Amino acid sequence: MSTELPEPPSKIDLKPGVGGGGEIPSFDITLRVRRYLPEATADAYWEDFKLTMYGTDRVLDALHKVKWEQDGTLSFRRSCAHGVCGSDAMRINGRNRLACKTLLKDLDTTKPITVEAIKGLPLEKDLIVDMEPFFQSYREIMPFLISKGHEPTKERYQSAEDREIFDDTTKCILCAACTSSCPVFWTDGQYFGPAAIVNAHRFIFDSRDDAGDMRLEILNDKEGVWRCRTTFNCTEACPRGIQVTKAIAEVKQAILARTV
Amino acid sequence: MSKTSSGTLYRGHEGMWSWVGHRVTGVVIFLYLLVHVLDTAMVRVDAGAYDAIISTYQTPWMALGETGLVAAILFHAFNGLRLILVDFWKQGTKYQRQMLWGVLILWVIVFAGFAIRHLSIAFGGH
Amino acid sequence: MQVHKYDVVIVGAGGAGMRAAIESGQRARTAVLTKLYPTRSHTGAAQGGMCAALANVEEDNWEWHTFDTIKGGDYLVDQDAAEVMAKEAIDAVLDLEKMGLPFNRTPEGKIDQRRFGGHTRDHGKAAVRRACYAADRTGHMILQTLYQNCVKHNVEFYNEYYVLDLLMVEEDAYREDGTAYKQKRVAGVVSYDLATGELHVFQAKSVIFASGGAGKVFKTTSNAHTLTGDGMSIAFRSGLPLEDMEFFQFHPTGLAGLGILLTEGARGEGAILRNSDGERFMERYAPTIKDLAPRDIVARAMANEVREGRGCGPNKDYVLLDLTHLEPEHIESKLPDITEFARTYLGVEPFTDPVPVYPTAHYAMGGVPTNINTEVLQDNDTVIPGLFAAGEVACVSVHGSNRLGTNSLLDINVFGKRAGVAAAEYSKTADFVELPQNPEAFVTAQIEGVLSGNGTERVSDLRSTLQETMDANVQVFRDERSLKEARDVIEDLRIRYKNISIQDKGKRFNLDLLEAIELGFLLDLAEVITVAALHRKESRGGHYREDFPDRDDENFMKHSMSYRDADAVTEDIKGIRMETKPVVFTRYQPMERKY
Amino acid sequence: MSVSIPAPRSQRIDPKYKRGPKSRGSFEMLAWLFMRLSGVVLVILIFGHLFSNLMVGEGISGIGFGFVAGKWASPLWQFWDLAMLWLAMLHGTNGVRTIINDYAEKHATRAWLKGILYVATIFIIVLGSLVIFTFDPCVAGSTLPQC
Ligand SMILES: Cc1cc2nc3c(=O)[nH]c(=O)nc-3n(C[C@H](O)[C@H](O)[C@H](O)COP(=O)(O)OP(=O)(O)OC[C@H]3O[C@@H](n4cnc5c(N)ncnc54)[C@H](O)[C@@H]3O)c2cc1C
Ligand code: HEM
Ligand code: SF4
Ligand code: F3S
Ligand code: FES
Repeated sequence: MSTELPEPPSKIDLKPGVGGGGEIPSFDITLRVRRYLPEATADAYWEDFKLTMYGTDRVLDALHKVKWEQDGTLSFRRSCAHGVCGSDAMRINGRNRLACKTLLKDLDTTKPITVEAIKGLPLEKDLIVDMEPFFQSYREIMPFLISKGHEPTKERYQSAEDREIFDDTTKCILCAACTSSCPVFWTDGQYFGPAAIVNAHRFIFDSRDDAGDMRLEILNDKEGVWRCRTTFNCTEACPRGIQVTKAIAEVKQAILARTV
Repeated sequence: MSKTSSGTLYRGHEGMWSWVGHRVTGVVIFLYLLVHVLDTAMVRVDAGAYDAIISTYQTPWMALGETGLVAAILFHAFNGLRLILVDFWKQGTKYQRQMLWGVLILWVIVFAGFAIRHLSIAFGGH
Repeated sequence: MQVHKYDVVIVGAGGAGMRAAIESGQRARTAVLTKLYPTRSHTGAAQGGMCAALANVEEDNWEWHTFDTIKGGDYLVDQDAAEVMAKEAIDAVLDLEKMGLPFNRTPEGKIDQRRFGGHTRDHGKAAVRRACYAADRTGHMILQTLYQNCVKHNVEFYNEYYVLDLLMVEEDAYREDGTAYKQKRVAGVVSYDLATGELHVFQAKSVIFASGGAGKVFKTTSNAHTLTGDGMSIAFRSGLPLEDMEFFQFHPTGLAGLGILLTEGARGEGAILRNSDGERFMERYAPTIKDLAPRDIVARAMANEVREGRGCGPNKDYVLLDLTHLEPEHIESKLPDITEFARTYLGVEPFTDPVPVYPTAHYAMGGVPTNINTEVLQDNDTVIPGLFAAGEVACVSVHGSNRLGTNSLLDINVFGKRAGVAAAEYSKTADFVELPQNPEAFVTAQIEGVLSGNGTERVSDLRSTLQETMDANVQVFRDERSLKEARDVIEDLRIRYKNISIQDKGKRFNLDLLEAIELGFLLDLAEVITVAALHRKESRGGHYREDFPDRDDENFMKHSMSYRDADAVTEDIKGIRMETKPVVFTRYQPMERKY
Repeated sequence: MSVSIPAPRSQRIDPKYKRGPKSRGSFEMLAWLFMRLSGVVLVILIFGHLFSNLMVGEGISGIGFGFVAGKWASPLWQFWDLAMLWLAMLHGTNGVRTIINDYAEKHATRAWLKGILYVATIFIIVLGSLVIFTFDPCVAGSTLPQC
């Protein structure tokens, strides 16, 4: 419950120039996109686009500009445009990012900005990959609350501390930036992958859930948590700032604790 | 998967490169270990033969190789300890990067100590 | 082309669609068709909360909630629907909790609640804590929780299937008084598989539309790129009316220039609005609840400040949302995401600096008319058997002329559930309606038309012209001149739309093609919105006519119903017929709306 | 009425990603745990080994048949080297097994590579153990005084 705050003053003096603003600088960039048009060519190739962009533009804006003004065949997924839907994970300058959350001004605009599809999932077209294997792994860890016993008539109680334990992993938007940055996942695609483990973690550590054991058993598989080699690519790629490797470590500990 | 999906190399951070290093050093050490057990087994066959083989280790070129091997073992060992901390220490994942720098510093110091002593023996001769 | 047969087909996998799917999937063979992966739906962007009179932290009851909803909607709310929603809100929240939604908790471990605009205790006495929330990610948690439960119940999803047409047949029928009319019946939908470019016809006994909003009619919007009003437009093209389309909500606090939303929950937690003089100007517009007044009032106040020269920034075109007097830990725990948005997208640190904000197009109050059982109406009271709608696409009307914050997440849960149950029950009693000959013919022609078009117009040019026009003329302030201008531009765009060409002619993931089709939907809706706005010569809720600044209950206390009708002319636009529908009153008579 | 196709494309999983049957037991967990436990022990064993062989006395130049014989005269060093042999071999073998699992995608390739690996491992461990246990300072060519 939030505490009662004193009324803020009716009038304050604003600092000069408050709220940013001023002229938005513009600059030229080269966007180097890895194209793949399965109906036209057998292989992927790089294509450069020259664009004039503004200081507040994101990589997604640059892609839109290409699609809307230069080449309508350029294909990519996107929806919310502010980093909450998970549609547009891609490899930007060699690292997994959300295009809508990566500001151009934060990249080195003197060099071409490379954009390519995320790695390790079947490529469909340009920046679009087949997400089904990814979601399949997610579905396999039973990502839903399972509780035994009587349903309470009102809500189940949960202390704020218990709620806090799994807070981090509830933030996942299933963008696949983590799983497709994992060197182990790239190898044969059999590894459950960090995203599935993150979502298992979300339930394993939820005090209201009773099926943690089953999920631990699933992840104790040869393709489960033990394949993680703690390379931290996932943690660094996660656009929601989830401590993915930490969550994986906690799941490993939980499996150990339950057997030993 | 089709070859079309390959593109640039993934630009991982420290964590990924340390893993590459750990993996490569692990394999190198393993291969060396196979050979090392075989050559040591010569002590069971013939003392002269063993000495002959060992003397090849004492040539400057082998000494350099030996130094490289020790470098690999030192890195693998220190980084291995870091990985163990990442896995078992609560704050491990938070400080993994700092620990990697620690590993590298320790590695440089210990390796320098070793290299000076070892190479001076190997090249210094009797 | 392939044909699939299901008892129930749900169009859209946002909050409303998946809530329906959970119910219907357990009762009947159900398929969910969605143009996005379910977890990409825009419900996930909702931040602030979902209201229910749980009374977990303060005295509260569902009647107060009903009153607030009705008053917030400026009395254009159907009061029976509002009662249903406020009453069922409590179970809706508890259902979600039982499904696993991780709400924030009170120290006793109950679901925590916070303040939100327009929600008051005892008919307007003071702001009340009614919004249940999970930090500022309530929508994210709802969407994830619902998807998780769909996985649990093995709901069949068809992801990246764009529904482009609704299949209906008409039968002769007679009313009780003996008059003849055409009764529509639903047969199924036609969808386009993005991955392969193939058409799939889904034959179904029941169809639920849950395809969300239409924010992309405007340029500055909190809505996703994919919210192009497909469902509303498809219904309209199929001869169904659209209700109350002139009412579009502009959310006060969008990041200036970008439209990305900063939840009203921020003001619920104590943030306030200031103009360039540093003045807390809402004290002048709504002395009692100030910054927590309903959205239409706050948005208008902000626009007014800017108009009168008290805006901030180099162009004096925005005001400031001030959180600096709040404790950083408090902000971090209650509003982590929106502070990150301010940092990422504007480079402003909300702990120390106020954030530039301006109203952003947010929510369509209008939509496909339904009754409280979510059955779609083909006119004021004739139900179309088997056709249901819920969520932002529908207009039950619980939001009237202005939706209260948190009532939409509630709407999608309450009416989504009702739709799921009703559709499944209906499918048990009904037979399949025979598909028309060549059911896909219309869509095939539409696609062929776009693919073979070799005109000179670019889809993106038309779209941005449309969006800019709507922003300039049909936004917070409207008058006859601006609306007529918008109308003329839209007419012109309609002509130019016939002359488009696209570059991608392929079958796989042809988003170029779909953007063209979506533009067609947007043009339809922009036209309906503008005509309906011209037609309503009063100001009420989200619709503010400067030339008619007062509410006019005498002439306009009724819903507007827009029909597509080739022979009609309304406000000089051919093809649209405007009718009205009475508002349902149960217990609250219209009063002046003061806060 | 046209055909109805129950499984549309959007629910098809690329066969490459289909997981085989679930593995039973906790072998992978034990292997993981073993890597860490053996790692800690190996640090001591290997550092001790390297130190005594390469650092003290004459270092590498001092190593010869006599040096080995001298060392293995002590049961401590015998045990030390035996433990090191076993742990390092098992640790390394398991490590290489992981690597094979990662990069050899075809089932047959995997089986072959792992087969070779295990044979080599068993051979080396057996050989090494025999050498340590049956070490005879007076083998042919020995110039040690006690022979
Ligand atoms: C930024 C933001 C914040 C908000 N915050 C709040 C809040 O705090 N509280 C509150 O109560 N409300 C809030 N709202 C409003 C509320 O989130 C939405 O009104 C509500 O989520 C709409 O849900 P829906 O299920 O109707 O549609 P959506 O969630 O938009 O889902 C639409 C679905 O339909 C599918 N679809 C669309 N067209 C087609 C087609 N042609 N074929 C197939 N599928 C299609 C899409 O794929 C998607 O799955 C907010 C809205 C926004 C934009
Ligand atoms: C000196 C002490 C050693 C320590 C502390 C150590 C530690 C570790 C640890 C913790 C791992 C697991 C890494 C992971 O799961 O990601 C590992 C892997 C490995 N180790 Fe060692 N190790 C040591 C010595 C050796 C030796 C002597 C060999 C060779 C015989 C070796 C070969 C390997 C191999 C091949 C791997 C697998 C690498 C991979 O999967 O990427 N290690 N080591
Ligand atoms: S854990 Fe992070 S990177 Fe992975 S899917 Fe979830 S949000 Fe994306
Ligand atoms: S990238 Fe992969 S190896 Fe582990 S730490 Fe992350 S899952
Ligand atoms: S478009 Fe939604 S996350 Fe980027």
